[in-house]
Amino acid sequence: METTALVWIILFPLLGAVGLALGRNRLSPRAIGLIGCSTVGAAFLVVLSSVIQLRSLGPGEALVQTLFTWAKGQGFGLEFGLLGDAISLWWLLVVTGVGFLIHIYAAEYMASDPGVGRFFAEFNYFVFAMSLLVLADNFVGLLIGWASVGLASYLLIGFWNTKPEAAAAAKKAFLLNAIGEVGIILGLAVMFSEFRSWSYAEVFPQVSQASPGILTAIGLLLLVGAVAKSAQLPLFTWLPDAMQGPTPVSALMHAATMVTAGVYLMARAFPIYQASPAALTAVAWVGALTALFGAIVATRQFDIKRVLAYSTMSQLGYMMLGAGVGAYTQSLFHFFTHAFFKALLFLGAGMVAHYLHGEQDIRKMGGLAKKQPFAYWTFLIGVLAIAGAPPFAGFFSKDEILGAVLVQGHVFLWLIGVAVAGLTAYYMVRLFALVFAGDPSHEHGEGHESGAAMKVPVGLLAVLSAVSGLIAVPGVTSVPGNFLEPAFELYGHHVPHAGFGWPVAVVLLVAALGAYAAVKAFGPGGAGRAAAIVTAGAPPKGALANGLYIDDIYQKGIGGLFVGLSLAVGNGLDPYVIDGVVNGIGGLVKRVGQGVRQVHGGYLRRYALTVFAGVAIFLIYFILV
Amino acid sequence: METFLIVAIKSVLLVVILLTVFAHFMLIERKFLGYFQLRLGPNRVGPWGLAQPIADAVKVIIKEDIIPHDADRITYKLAPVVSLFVALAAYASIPVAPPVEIFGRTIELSIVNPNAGILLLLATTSLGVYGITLGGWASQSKYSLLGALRSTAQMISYELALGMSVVGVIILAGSLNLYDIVAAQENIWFIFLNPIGFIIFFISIVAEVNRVPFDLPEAETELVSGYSTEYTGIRFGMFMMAEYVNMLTMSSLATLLYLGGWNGPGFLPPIVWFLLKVVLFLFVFVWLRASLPRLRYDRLMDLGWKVMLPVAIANLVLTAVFVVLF
Amino acid sequence: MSNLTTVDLNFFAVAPLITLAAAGLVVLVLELVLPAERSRPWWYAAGLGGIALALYYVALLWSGPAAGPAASIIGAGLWGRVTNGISVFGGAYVVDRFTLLFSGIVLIAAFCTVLLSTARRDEDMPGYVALVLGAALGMCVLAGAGNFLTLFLGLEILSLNLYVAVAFERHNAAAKEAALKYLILGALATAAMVYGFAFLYGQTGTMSLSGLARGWEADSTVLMKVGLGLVLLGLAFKLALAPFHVWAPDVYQGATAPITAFMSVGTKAAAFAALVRVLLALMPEESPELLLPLWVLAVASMVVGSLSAAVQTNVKRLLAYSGVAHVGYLMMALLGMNHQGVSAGIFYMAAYLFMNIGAFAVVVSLGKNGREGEELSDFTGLFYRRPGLALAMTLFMLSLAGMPPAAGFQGKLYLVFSALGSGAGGAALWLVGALVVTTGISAYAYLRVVTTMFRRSEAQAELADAGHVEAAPAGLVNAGEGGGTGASVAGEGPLSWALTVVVAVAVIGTLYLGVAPQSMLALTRHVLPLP
Amino acid sequence: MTVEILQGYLILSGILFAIGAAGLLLRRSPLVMLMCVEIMLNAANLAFIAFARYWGDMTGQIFTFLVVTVAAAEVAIGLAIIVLLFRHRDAADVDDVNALRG
Amino acid sequence: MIAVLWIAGALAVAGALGVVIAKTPVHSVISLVVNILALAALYLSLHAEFMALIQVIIYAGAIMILFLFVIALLTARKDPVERSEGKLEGQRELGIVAAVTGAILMTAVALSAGFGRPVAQEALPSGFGSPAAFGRELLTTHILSFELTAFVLMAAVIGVVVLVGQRKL
Repeated sequence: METTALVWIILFPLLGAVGLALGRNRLSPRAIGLIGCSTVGAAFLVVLSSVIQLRSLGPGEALVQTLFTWAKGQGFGLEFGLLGDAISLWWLLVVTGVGFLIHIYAAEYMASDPGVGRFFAEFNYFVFAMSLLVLADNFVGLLIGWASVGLASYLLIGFWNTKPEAAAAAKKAFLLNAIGEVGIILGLAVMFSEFRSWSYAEVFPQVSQASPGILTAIGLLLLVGAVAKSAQLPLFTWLPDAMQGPTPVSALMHAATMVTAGVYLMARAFPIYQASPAALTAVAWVGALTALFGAIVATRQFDIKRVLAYSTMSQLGYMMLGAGVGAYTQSLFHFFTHAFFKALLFLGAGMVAHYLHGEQDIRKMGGLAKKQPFAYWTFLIGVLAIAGAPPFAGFFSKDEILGAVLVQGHVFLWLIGVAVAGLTAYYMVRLFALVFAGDPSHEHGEGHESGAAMKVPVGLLAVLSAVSGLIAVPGVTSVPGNFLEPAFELYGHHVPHAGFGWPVAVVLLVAALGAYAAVKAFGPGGAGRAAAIVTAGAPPKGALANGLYIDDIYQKGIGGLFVGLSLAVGNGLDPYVIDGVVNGIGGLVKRVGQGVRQVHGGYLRRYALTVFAGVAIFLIYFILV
Repeated sequence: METFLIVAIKSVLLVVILLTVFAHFMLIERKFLGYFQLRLGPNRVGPWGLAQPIADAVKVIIKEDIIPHDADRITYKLAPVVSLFVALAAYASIPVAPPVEIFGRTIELSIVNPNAGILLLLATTSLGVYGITLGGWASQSKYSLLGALRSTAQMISYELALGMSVVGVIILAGSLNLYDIVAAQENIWFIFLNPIGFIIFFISIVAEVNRVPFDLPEAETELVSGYSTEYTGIRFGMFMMAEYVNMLTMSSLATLLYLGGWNGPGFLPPIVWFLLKVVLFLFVFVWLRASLPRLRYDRLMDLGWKVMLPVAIANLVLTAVFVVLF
Repeated sequence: MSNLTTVDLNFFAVAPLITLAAAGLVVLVLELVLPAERSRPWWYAAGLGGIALALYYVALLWSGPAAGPAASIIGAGLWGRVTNGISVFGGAYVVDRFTLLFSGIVLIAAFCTVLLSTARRDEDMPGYVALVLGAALGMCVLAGAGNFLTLFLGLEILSLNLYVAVAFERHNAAAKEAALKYLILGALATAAMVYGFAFLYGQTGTMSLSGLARGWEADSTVLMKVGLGLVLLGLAFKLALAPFHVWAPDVYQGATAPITAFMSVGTKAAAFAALVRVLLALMPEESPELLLPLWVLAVASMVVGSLSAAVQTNVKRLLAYSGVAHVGYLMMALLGMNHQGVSAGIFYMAAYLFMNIGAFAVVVSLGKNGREGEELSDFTGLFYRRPGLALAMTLFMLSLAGMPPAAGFQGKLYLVFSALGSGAGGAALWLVGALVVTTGISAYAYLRVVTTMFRRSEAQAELADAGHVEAAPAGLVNAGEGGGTGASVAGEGPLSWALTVVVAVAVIGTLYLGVAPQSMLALTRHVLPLP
Repeated sequence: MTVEILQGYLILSGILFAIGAAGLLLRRSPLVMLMCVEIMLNAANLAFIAFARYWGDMTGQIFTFLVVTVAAAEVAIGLAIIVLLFRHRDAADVDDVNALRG
Repeated sequence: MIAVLWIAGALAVAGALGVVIAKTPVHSVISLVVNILALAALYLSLHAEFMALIQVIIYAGAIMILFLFVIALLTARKDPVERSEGKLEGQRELGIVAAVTGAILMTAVALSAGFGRPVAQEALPSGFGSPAAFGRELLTTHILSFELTAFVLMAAVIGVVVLVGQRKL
């Protein structure tokens, strides 16, 4: 159905971003917060009304809005429009809804920061970009949104731009995401050469006629993008570093919404994946391994936000796993609940850090239960939700995914999923115990309690984390299923479902074991707790605590490889070897660039030789052809 | 083969004649200068000094040949040869009279007669600068170098005006061939049709051959005789020869282009008419030398670029319009 | 006289060229006749007026007879509407919409260049203006060349003028060095290209582009191939395609920014136009392998350009390398030699015109104390000194990086479209792949400039710190927005109106092409007789 | 003109071109480099004139004329630039002129 | 024709080699003049009468004199540049290899070329290569090119005045 409302979901945040960027120096922090929140709130209202409108339509119908013709020439044409179907509106509910809550939280959290105007401009810009990504009715629009959220992420991670670590983290995020974008663009290139279009409505119906090889290629290339954006193996290293940004940024982008864009892409392009078993399997395995990896690494982290970052990675792995077995509804449902409880956890962590004047090392915390009762209770709900304790939200969504995995016959993947569930309970309880239980071990003196603007969103999120799972109790309610599945059935895909059964009990049992182990070790008087507190403040040791050194491998190993290559190519590179390896892929690009630079040594005769050699090679080629 | 033989004979003859004429022209010049200055000129060697050229030649040949220590030896030796060779070669394309019949053969009184005679002449004379520049540079002396640079600049500058004025003649005659040009003047000489062109042409050739008032390159009082300062003996003599041969060439060319060549009333044979006109030009050269002071160098360049060249171009345009209209 | 009638002397068709030449002479004469201290505005006025008039004639030729009083003044009835193209002067010059489009691009670039140069204080600026006009003339000639003679002369007119323009700041060692390198290497390329013409002529006996194709019918076509190869690389040199780009970074850095801007846009546009014409004339029907080297050059340019740009600290040099990469992208337009590609190429050139001129305008405007603001450090904290300029620069950088909503993004999009639609299969995918990868790499280079502008310089940071000592949330060190205090660091006066105009034009152009590309695309449709 | 003779001219022209290129690569005096460029242009001219003779077509010669004109202009500008370079150092060695690089 | 090709060709090559080998720029100039005159002879043998003369007048008479002038102006003594070792390692070797490769390639092209028309020749048009024919061609068919050379020269004039003049136009 043609509508004119959808565009406002994009326009409201955009107007906010532009207005705030222009007025950031003139407006008071209060006004800035108000504007920033109200635009997102307005967008949320439009989303809500659109959802209601969509529900009134028949199955398979969607809201569409044609905006303009973008490119038109011989052999190609691109109408740019918006598509408000179940998948995108589902996503937008979270983006604008949770986004709205986090905006409110940020209005207080950032109020004293001199850059608050810039912050909200960028924050609004992010919502705009994410909405664009989700609402576009073609892959190019999606890509534009994709790149724009990348830019927003870059800006916000590096928000405190005088901190070198923040700048480095921002750069790393940008570059790793650039790899992902390369994958997507290549995928789109292949797609265009096969289907002559990038519009969803034109590509998907043609999928059945395309060759599986092409589809696999497209699927794998898109997966590269998803892997980078959703911090899956092996392109995850930016996500833990991204926690250098302000906490609301971590909560909104690097937990609740932006990082799930990869899952969105999988869900959006599901006809392609369903037609290519190989690509689908790849998605499932990437997801499962990432879930396992993230969970294992999270057990040894001491920075509160890094624990949550790895946990996010792990949970995103679940979603990818779900998508990889075709259980899109469950995957999207998990995205839904995860947004609530992970945002909750991050905001809670932010309250704790706020209280402790920026301390983020959990070994220096402890005993906060009494000092911050509000944070304590809400965080507890978050922990229970993510750990999968019934009847909290995570229990239902996670079990639905695992159930679907088993139904599809992937026993091994299921076992991994179960193990991850146990580990999740373990590290979350460990975190909770170290932060809130026991005696106050920190020497920060009296902190300051958060205000209402921070507490209200956190409270709301806690409530949502607690109850949102109830909308999809197997056999009782099935809101996500009813809402989403027509969109998937449109192209003939039937989402597998599993009811309650023995597998759920297994999962619960494993999770309980994990939680128990954590309580035992890190509860008041636990051995692990004591050992941890002794090392407080020291940099983490060991392979797990350092993310299996994968980041280092990237920086030193691949960087080193290129140093070797450059040495072979040019001979002026010794200083660079001695200087050592600089920084990640940025350094890599730089180093290769320096190597190429040797060609431009400023010697005219060398230039002439280069040109002449080019001429000679040209001549030989043209003589031989 | 026969053609080759004829050309060879003509070449030898030409060289001999030119060198003889050169020698005696020098004598005459000195005599005339003497009379202009109310003195006698050379009169000791032979009757009226007529054997003076021979004495000079002997002197020049037996004089010590000095090569400066720092000089670039090869170039130093090459320069006067180039000068003389070019000067002699330039005359190759100049006809002195209409073709004559000898032994039943029509023989042209020029060594070569290409269609583009004037162009060949200009091409050859344009090489004359090399001798001067190379000689000045190779001597590794500042007087030589300055003289050579001045000379080069001067010759290049005036070559432009010269070329432009010649184009006027070419337009009038409709041919680049010197015989055709002379033939075109049977009724009226181009000096009357194109007087401005002639004036430019004449001034230019005076400058081209580095004669007073444009003898800046040699300027004894300023540059100790310029590019040839370090040269002695036969090498110096070659430069001198080249200069005087060039004067002959230019006078002949002026005759051919503007004074109707060998055209003249029938009571004298064509070649005599031609020689008379050439001698007239040579006399003017001497006359100028006796009467005019030297120009300042910057004035000379100004004259070349700011007066001669624009006037030459204007003259060219006028001539072209004239030809098109009438 | 009667012979002349055998050649089509259509002077109206070359009115833009005549106008440029006349304007150049007028500028030079004005310098002679006006008193020195008062003539300065007039030089510029004459130069700008000439270019504007030439642009007007281009538009007139495009749209056909105009109506109204203005038309009767310039005798519009004599003007034919150039839809299918006419060749004049015995086929030496082709005036079709393709020529007119590229002339337009070149003239706009020249206009902006002269405007940018008004800030200069040398006394012999008339020479400078005349050089720009001359180079523009050469570029327009090149764009419409119908035979080798015109092509060669166009190329040389533009090159010679630019050699001098590069060396114009004659007391600047860098300028002299740049000019020497440009001249020697340019002459080398010219010699090779002339040789290529000789071979093509040897095989076909004609110099006219339209007659060349017959050479392929001979038994042995080695001369054709080698000739084509040499001509291609001569143009590749002017386009600065790797590895024939070696001169570009040094020359771009050494020349003054306005000239660099003109060179990078104008030369490339003209050489690209010539390349299209040569390929159109010479493309053998069924031998795509002859063009393989071109794709290799394109990929090499993308890689070398973007990698080298990433490590530059001199913005002019960075833009030079970026130009190398962009020419690599531009080559994608030629994959299929069809309407779509040519249209995408022209669009890309137009986009490049605005974003590149804009970027150089910012470099010019940051100049002080006789040197240009070309070092990355000159951009530090620009946002807090001149927010408008910084935002404009951000737009240009994003556009060069190919990000929406700027023109560069649309340009790349159409190039990808045309490459994928060319039917060139593997080559297309390789080129698209290289485009994507190198776009990612070069984005790093451009964003470095952007982040530098948004980072405070130390002086600014101190001021900001003094004003804000309160603890930041989460205790993080921070020096975010300084409210009003940071702005006081700005020490420069307002931009001159000329620079403002150029930056504004560039911003508008970049945004317009990015947001509403349709109008430009419509202009570029079917400008050449192509499949 | 037979094809063999034409080929002779072409080979001669090719050799001259290569010698010019060699000079450009080997010599460090900008003056000599400029001369080497002239050799290359002349080599191309020879090929053109040979082809013009072969085809009996004047266009090749016209092109040569243009090349000579352009070469003259190029030399004038080149020498001006070299004079500028020399003004600040005794000898201009192109290997020393490498402030612009990277 | 063959004799001219061999003799003038040998002279031309010798001249060109001399330019490259000579230690002093002036000697290079002299060698180049030899090369140019030899080329003029070759042009004559190819019935390019006008071009041969133009070659001498413009190249030998103007361009090379200009070179000589500048050399005399700049390096009164022998050019010191070529006495020192170059800074570029391997440039000499690579340069020679490149040039030899180039020569071989060009020869290969010439030998393997098939020309566009059969060997059987028709006679040359009368006046081929003469100034008259040249002028007619240049001022009719190629009038645009002729006009455009004006701008080439104008660029040179402006250039020289701007670069080395008195900074006044």
